[in-house]
Amino acid sequence: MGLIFDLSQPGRRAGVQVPAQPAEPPEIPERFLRSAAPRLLEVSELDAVRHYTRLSQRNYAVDTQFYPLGSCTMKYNPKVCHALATLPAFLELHPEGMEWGGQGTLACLFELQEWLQTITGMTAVSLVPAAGAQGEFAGVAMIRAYHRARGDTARSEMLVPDAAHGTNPASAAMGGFRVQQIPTDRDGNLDLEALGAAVGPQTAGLMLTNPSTLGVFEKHIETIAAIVHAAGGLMYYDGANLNAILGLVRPADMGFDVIHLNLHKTFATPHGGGGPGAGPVGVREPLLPFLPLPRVVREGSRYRWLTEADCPDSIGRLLAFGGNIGVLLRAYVYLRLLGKEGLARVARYATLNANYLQKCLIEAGFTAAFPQRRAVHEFALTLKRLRKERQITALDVAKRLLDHGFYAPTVDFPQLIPECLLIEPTETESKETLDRFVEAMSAILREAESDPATVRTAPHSLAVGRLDEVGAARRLDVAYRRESEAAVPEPAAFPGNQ
Amino acid sequence: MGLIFDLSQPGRRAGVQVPAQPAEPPEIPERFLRSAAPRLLEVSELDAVRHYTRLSQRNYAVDTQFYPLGSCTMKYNPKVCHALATLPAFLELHPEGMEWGGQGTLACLFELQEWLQTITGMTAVSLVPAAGAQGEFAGVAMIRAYHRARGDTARSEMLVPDAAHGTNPASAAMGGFRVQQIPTDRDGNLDLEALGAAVGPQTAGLMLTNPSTLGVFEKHIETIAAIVHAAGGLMYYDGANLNAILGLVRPADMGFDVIHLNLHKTFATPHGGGGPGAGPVGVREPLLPFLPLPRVVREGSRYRWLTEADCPDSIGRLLAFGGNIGVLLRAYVYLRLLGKEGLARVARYATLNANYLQKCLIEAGFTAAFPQRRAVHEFALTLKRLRKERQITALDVAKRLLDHGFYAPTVDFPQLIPECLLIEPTETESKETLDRFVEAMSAILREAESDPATVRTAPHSLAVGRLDEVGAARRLDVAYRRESEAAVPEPAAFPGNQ
Amino acid sequence: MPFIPHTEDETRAMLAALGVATLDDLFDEIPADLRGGEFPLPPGSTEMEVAREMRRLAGNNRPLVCFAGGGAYEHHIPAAVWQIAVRGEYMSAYTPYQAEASQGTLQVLYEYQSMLASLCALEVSNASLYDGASALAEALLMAVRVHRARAKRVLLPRTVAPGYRRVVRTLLAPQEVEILEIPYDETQGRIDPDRLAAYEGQDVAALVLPQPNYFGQLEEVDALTGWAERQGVVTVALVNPIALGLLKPPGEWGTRGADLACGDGQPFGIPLSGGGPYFGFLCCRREHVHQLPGRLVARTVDSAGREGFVLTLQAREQHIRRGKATSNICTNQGLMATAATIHLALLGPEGLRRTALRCHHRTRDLVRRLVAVPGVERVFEGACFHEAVLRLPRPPREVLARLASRSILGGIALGLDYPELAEGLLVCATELRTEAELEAYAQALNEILAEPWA
Amino acid sequence: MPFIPHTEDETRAMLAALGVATLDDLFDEIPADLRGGEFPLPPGSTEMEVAREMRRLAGNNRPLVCFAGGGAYEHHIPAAVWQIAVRGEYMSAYTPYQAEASQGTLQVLYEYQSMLASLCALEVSNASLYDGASALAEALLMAVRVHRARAKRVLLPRTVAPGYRRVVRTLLAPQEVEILEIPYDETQGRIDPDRLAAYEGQDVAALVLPQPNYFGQLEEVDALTGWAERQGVVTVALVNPIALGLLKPPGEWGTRGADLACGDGQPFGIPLSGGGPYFGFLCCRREHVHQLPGRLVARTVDSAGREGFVLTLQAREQHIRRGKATSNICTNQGLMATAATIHLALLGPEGLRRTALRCHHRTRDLVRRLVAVPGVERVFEGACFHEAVLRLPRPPREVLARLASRSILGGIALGLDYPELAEGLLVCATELRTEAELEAYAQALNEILAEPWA
Ligand SMILES: Cc1ncc(COP(=O)(O)O)c(C=O)c1O
Ligand SMILES: Cc1ncc(COP(=O)(O)O)c(C=O)c1O
Repeated sequence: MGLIFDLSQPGRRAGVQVPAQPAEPPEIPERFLRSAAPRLLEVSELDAVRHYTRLSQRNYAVDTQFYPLGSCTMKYNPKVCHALATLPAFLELHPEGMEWGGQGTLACLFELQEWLQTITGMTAVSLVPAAGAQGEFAGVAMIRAYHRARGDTARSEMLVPDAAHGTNPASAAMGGFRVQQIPTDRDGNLDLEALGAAVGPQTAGLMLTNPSTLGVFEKHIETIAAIVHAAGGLMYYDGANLNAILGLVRPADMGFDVIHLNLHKTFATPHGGGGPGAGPVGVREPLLPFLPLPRVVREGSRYRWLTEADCPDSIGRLLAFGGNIGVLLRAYVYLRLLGKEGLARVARYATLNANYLQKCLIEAGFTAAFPQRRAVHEFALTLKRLRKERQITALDVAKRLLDHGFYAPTVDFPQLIPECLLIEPTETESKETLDRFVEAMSAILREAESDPATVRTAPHSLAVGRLDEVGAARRLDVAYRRESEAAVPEPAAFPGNQ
Repeated sequence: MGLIFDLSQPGRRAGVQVPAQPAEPPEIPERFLRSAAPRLLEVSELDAVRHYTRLSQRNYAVDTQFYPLGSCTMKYNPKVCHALATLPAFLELHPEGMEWGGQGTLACLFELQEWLQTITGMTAVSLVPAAGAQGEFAGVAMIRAYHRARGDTARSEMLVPDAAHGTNPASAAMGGFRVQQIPTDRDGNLDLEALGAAVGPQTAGLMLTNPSTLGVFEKHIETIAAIVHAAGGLMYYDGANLNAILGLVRPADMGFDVIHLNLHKTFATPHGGGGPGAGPVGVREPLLPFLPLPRVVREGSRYRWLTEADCPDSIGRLLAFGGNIGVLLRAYVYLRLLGKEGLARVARYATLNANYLQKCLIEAGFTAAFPQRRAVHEFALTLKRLRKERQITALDVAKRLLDHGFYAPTVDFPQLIPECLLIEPTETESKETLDRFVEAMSAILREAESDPATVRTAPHSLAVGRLDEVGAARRLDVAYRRESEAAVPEPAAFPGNQ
Repeated sequence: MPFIPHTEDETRAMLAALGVATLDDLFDEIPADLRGGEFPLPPGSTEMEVAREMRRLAGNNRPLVCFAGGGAYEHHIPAAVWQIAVRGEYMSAYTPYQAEASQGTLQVLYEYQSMLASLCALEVSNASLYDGASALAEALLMAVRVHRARAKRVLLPRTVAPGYRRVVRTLLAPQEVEILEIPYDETQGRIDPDRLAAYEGQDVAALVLPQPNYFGQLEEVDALTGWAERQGVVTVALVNPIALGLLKPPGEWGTRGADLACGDGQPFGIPLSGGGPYFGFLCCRREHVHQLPGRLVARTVDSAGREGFVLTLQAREQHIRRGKATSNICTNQGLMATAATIHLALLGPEGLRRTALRCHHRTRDLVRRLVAVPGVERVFEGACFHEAVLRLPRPPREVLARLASRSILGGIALGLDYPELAEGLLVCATELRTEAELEAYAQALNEILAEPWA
Repeated sequence: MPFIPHTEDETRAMLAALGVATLDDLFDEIPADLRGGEFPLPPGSTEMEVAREMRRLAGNNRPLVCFAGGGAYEHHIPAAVWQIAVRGEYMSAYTPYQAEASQGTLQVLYEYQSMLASLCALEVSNASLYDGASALAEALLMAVRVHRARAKRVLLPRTVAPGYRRVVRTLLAPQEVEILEIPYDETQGRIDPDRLAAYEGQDVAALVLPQPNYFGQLEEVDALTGWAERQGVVTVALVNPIALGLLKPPGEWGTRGADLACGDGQPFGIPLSGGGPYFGFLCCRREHVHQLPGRLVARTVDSAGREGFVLTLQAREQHIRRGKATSNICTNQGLMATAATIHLALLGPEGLRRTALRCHHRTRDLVRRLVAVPGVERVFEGACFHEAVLRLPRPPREVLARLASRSILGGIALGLDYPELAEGLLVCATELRTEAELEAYAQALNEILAEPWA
């Protein structure tokens, strides 16, 4: 498919979108003005509709394919959450008019705060972070603020498992910490000895995902929390994997002091091809003063945003306004649908699906990274044997899956598992879909024997074949530039066209 | 792709759509009740969403492809018409509550009636017919009622050109008339001599499309109207081709007494893969009493439906309620966008596109059915030479066009043109698209020489190849039946699933 | 230029290619005296301006809590239904003439046909008609065609919706089919099967059986169908599709089942919209398929044996058979059928059954509350589905107007169509109505009836 | 079970395959004392019930005619934008890690990058950040990284939105970047270029230039950029993207152009939504691309030479570089960027220019009407774009409250953030506001100011 720019013609317009030619010039001195119209594209409304409709068909998505992308919880995004979160009364609301015009929205946000507190066992929640990583930043910033408030300025180091998601160390670094990596033991648990050796007066805290990114539950979580706390550090919970224990285990009960959640994972808000998400943070009592702003409070029957005046010790603001409210409303609707009894069901069936799928794939001849462990809501395969014997990588298998009509699992993460496929089916997929996936994986395994080159060069049935990433970075074409930049012509008198 | 039924599992449910199990049985005697649950399908919400989303991708449509389907005016359906016609206030309105709750809707419908009167030059319009064919029925029924009201019961015959759309004779027959076919002359005009010979005291009227279905303007329209009127017959206008003369010529000025319009053609309402459409009818003064009900009147600042009490001579009702209101609102929005000055522009550019495309295709080696005539908003090619020399039919070329990413023109209609392709580009397509279409047609012409078998067996690049229509009619599988009809199981106590 | 992509340069180039100077030159075959009329519409507006104006007009509609049925019912519509149905690929496609490039629409319609046929317990469903009323008229015309003697007389009970009976009259009149109206039993509000004896040997082609009928009452469909079977009369079932979640399907009525079943599909996911677009359905036995009006989709295979779908038996239709077709219908209500298909897939049999049951119970509760209002009573005895007729001590139209000013649409006044029920009000409560809304209605009615009346 | 497809038979079969008896057995590795907390949420509801409840809550919001800007603007959004952007294929896809199965999202983002870069007259745009404020903070961190001496001091004028300055402080604090606030000229409401001399030789890495600034006033960007160029200070342009339809783009400021340009993309097709989701954009010169935070899409070819798109320079990002990445950002605001791309395609350069001009004129008209109200006057001289600061004779917060009770959102009170502007009100009128609405505002203000005040 061509680019939208290829459809552009000087003077073409989506007529009804263009206001009438203004009668007067701007009351702005020449020096502030553009000398030429911006070099955008000029297309008709049908051009744009057709182009972007057809482009969309070039995506795999949850709405069209099984999407077992590990660590991403690509569950069904209920259509009703979208429909209700986009009621006009929610959309047509200026952030500066919330106090007078937004009581309905604020009521939803307040209740969502409360529910997330309940679910996590935390004392208070701020909904503002725009995604998981921003939640992490807020979390580490709060840890920093907490230690400083106690006058303890020596705690400059953040502990992060080697299996952690990349955002964890990146957020710690943005939060001004040195990152100390803690190794994983052969059962997929944190190496307790290494942890014991690493903690000290310099330790600000430990960032942990549990269940971990390796697809297992960190068994020694209580011991770990005790070690970190004893050293004066705080426990940070990366909630990306909450789906595995939703409604069963509260992060607070595991000893965590600060958490973030990924509403665009556990709470079924759509990922949008890369966001927007929402990464609310929660804290225990001692960190409450530091929560990022704004938060919603109820005062009598009215709601309002808390500001700097209410919370002078807050780490401050992360966004200009109150967060990704549209995403938060979707999560709110989702929780209303699930209700109390629906929470644990999510965890149970997500776990059932993952364990069943792992079991079937092992029987089909694949190697689990931690066969000795119960899988949680996801599990890791290691394809190192395939790599060794057939020079077929995890990436090759992933690409070949695309030909079978499945999106691929997460590839090569966590990095410490060689040739890793991290597979997360989620609770919204049926047994039949899992069985079909097993069939496809088995077929690829057979093909690796019979015709390895086909696997190595996959995909073969999509609009494009394997794309050249190295060349992309070398040539670096990241923006279209027109060969000759045609100027916008002046409107002229024209035959038959009043 | 499998059928949705293949995804069904007894006991599976789209949970949030199913109300809680009612506590009480129905207060209905046993003999009225079903003995078993209906044998529908049982799928999850994700199953349904994924199935119908993916199925949609198997359609060509205006939003994704050029759709030059002659006689169907497949122009761009503005998204805003959809958005505004589906404002909740328009949707949440019971037909029996219109008087109190529907003043806004009625105001739109009233103004649409007025505008369609203006556009067609008719005295009054009823918006009620659900599609063109229902409009035709209403039209012929009014003609019947008109003659009877004058005490003239001898007029039992309706004249219809041989090139007419199939609905014309079918509607005439449903309206209780004998159909008398009038031949076309070699220039694509109605054979005046034959017409003169056919009219008489038995003539109820003549049904005519102008521009005709042959893609030319009926030059002798004034003479024709004079002949029919002189014989005491009425002139019926099939408005399916109004796009060609919108804002330029009013059907009333051509001598028509009764008309229908196809809002799902000229007025850009979406065709929906087969409807709903809207086929308003308009009449001149003498036929006003017979218009179908209901119509909207304004009384002071309020609007109401006219009923039998107001219009005792009406031919009556065609639908239970007031018509395809959602479609009518879309057309109303479209007309507001176009405005006075936009009407003729539609006709001018639709005509420009058709003439340009015909010209280019003739230059590419195709044969126009009426090369001596100006094309209107559409034109006919005849592929009889290809048929004779290469055994390639119009249908083969149409199917091969699908492989080039274009929907096909209308095939084998009008039937009197051998191996006909009726091509209607509409005004919303760009010159570039037309040029690409010419390239594809030229490529097919070359391929007809170099590799005729490939053309004859097209399409080759779609999800299915040429489908067996004869076998379909012979085997006649028009409804899925389950091999074994599994009963819906009773809910049972279940481990871990509170 | 709204929706026209041509740049001035392109227009010039195209005109040049055609050898003409102006766009108007392209209309030189049109007699000059026909051109140049005036078209005094308002000037065109931008999308922004039209959106503002339409929001203003929409604001002139007033939301009313709906207790009206009578052929159009307010039901829950899952959000997924229309988010999918409005996808451009469904919405902006034509009737699927080129099957290979229309498999989406065709397969949906095949699935639709399967679901509707299965619900009615008949073998065949067409791919939709305009609405329930026109579907009934088409069914009766079809009944005349399939009747062994092609008798031109049909029995139309007065318990069929008045609006439907009017449409039947309009559409059957030109074909000179005689319509005999059957009275109803004044206590039961339904056809008395014993009274049908009067029509025996009367050269009758068809008997219409509404279930539930317009009054919400249940007809003795087994006995009635049995009578029709014995008389060789074609039984045309007119059914509410939601009710089929609970009630015996037409294919199981009597001993052989009804011959045809039709109705309005609006309750399956279609918004009220002031009356349309809805869609009609029509099901029949396999043996009558060649007389079926409307589109029909069949499953078949392609040259490589892959499964696919096509329009079939087109020789029934106007574009092939012209004046001899089974109907003049061409464009039908395809997108509505698409929405209904998705709706049914989401509801499933259990969802449908429970929805039907909820409507039934809600209406029972409503009637209980309303008859507790002094002077209000139920008119008919016997079982009803989700509508019922009440007698009011004040003129129903006037009561409705007063209820409307309290934002309640209280039902449908029956007096205009049934002079003998001048005090009659037809009420309905679907699964959407809450206890609080029922209570509010009862209270409002109580107050209104207690007001001074001129 | 909401959204869980398992039938009881299937669950049993799956448990059997795993050799466990119950679902809870699957959690046997979790210490028992951690399990079994209470989760006192309300019980689950059906879609129908939740829809009713959400409509009630939405009804607690109150529509106000919007004259507020300050970083979020109510503009016309073509209906096509969101009808396409919400298609399941865009909405329910993840970040496009598997490029071959994500060409839709990737190509849209490439087109987005192209449009934004072209608008800013810079060479590179990333694929979105969270919002304008965090984009500014990221831009400043990037500026420090690209500054030749990696100086840890940045100049942040007080004419930058207070909310943005707060976010900058939050995000820069841990990195110990010092923020120097530059005062504004009290007559002109903009930075006085002559006053910058004070910062020369101060080890400054970056200068932020808002255009228009928070007060709506236009900064002397050429002179200011010129100063930064001479000082080797990185210029960070903070721009309103609608204004770019009219105003000189950052890439053309001064002699070399600004180095970085950022801002909030909300005005491009994103609904106000009470404050989010919006999206941030960040553009830079080619030479600085390796320091750019966030996703970046490149055009490339596949094995057969067909054009395609991939995420590129991922070594800048957290999932590769971890603690050494240019930012921690992972999920961004992709769907918003998708909507903005469609929006821009529909607007085109002329639509953008005229929209900008309309906003400019509307605000001028608004100011004219409001300063005609006794006691109201404009605070600053000089050109503004589509916002302006007025001085009110009564406390602005109280005036706003009274306007709100007349369904008008009259602007933003400046006193909290600018104590010296305690009487200041920031007003804005976009192309959506009508003459009648301007008039209604003026009249309401007139009446309110004439009311008795405590
Ligand atoms: C374990 C884990 N932590 C953190 C994140 C970051 O979340 P986000 O992408 O919302 O910033 C992710 C996302 O992939 C993750 O999987
Ligand atoms: C010339 C002509 N007349 C009538 C019709 C019938 O219109 P409808 O399909 O809306 O019933 C059509 C539709 O294709 C047509 O092209």
